[in-house]
Amino acid sequence: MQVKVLFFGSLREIVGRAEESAEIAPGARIEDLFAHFRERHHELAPFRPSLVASRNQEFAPWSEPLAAGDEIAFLPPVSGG
Amino acid sequence: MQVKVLFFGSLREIVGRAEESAEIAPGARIEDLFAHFRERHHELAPFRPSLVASRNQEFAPWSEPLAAGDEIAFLPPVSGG
Amino acid sequence: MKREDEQHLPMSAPAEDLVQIVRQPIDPLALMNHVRGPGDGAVASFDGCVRDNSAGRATLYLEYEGYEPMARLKMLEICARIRERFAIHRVAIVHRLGRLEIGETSVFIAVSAAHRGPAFEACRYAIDTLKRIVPIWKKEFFADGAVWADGEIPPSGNPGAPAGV
Amino acid sequence: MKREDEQHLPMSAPAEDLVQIVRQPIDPLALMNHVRGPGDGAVASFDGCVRDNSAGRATLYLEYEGYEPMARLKMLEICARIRERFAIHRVAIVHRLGRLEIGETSVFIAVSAAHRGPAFEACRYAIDTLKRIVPIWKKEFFADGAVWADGEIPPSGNPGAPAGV
Repeated sequence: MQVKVLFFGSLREIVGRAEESAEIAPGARIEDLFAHFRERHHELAPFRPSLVASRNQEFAPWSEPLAAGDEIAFLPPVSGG
Repeated sequence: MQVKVLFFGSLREIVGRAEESAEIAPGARIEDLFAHFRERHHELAPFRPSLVASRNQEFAPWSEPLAAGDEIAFLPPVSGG
Repeated sequence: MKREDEQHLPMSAPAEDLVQIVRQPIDPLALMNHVRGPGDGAVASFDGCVRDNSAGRATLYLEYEGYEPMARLKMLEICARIRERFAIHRVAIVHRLGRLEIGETSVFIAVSAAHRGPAFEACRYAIDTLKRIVPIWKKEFFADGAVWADGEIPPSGNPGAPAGV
Repeated sequence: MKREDEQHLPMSAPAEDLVQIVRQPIDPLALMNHVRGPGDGAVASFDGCVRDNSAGRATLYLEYEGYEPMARLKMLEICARIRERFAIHRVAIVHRLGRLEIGETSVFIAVSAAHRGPAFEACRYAIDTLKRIVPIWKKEFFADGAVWADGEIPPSGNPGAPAGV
């Protein structure tokens, strides 16, 4: 199944794109989706402890299962204001 | 000796003037000056516990001695803002 | 503490609140005027502006980037939390994105209330919470390079529950 | 916490602070702009405005009266106290006197700082202290009469010492 993945800030610069599509296996969790990108961009690995994930524009635990069409984002520490 | 006396708010309405001159004896204190006006305007008496005095634009204790030319004010509870 | 004339509005109606993400200069006066009504005795405001230095290092300019739809939702969530916690009347929160020069306003928050205590507390709560939960990022440009500002890790993993304060 | 470029000013120079008593409408934007400098990351403001009621009784309008020269001195004293207590940059305090209609601003305070904590705290301290020590009085006009508002008795009797907070 397919999900949309968004990257912001430092992650966007590493991945080189703000938005990607990913084809993942049914039953996959947000954590698995991150692993999918980490394999292609090893520089993502050290960011993992400081990231939070969102699913459909709400913060979500890494263990949350994905559904087709989900919009997932990996969010670096926020620094608005 | 002569001092200038200012009245504000409710006191100004009672005395009917914003400013008065008073001739007082050397050695008089602010308390004595208030007594001088209280004799002429008995309605001032009940206000006394809630008033503070100022001498030359700074808060002053009622026991403070007066000097010729002083500017004294009797200040009701303040309600600016 | 709602005003008499608001009692018939549904509890969930922050229709009067203003939440915006913009790319042009923010107009503080418009926001202060937006929140104030005849029942208000106090409007507390916070203006976040671009400093000329970061920990003593001279800043040239900043660039803000945001996850716009989620940032909007989180700013609305802040408005809702404020209404629950403080006796306030109306809230406006506007954040600017893109390149900002020294002295420009990146975020403006205005909160009206009958009394000053809740207005101040809600305004402070709003900016503190914005800096913790709203997905916006700031890149700082210096003479000799640029860095993404150190940020705060939003509380997460428990969606639906209010993020702890 | 003074900015580098201010270190040569004498400690007692709040020359940049703005204290005014006016009889015309207050311009909040001018005051916010007055206090902000390139080293500031935060401007906290307080806008005190005329409510349409006092404890539920419908207000028609207010009249403010002040002991102007002393009020000015006390407002300057507030600026000085703020500089001693908080890491702020600049302060503006303006109070309006005369007749004010519902919704009009009676007092506006803006405080700039490198960081938001001191800006908020100093702004709050300023309005709280103003309401306790500045000789200004408010008369509330209702449909059926007028009263001098309940006020606060300023700490006194110990001139020279800072009034307790």
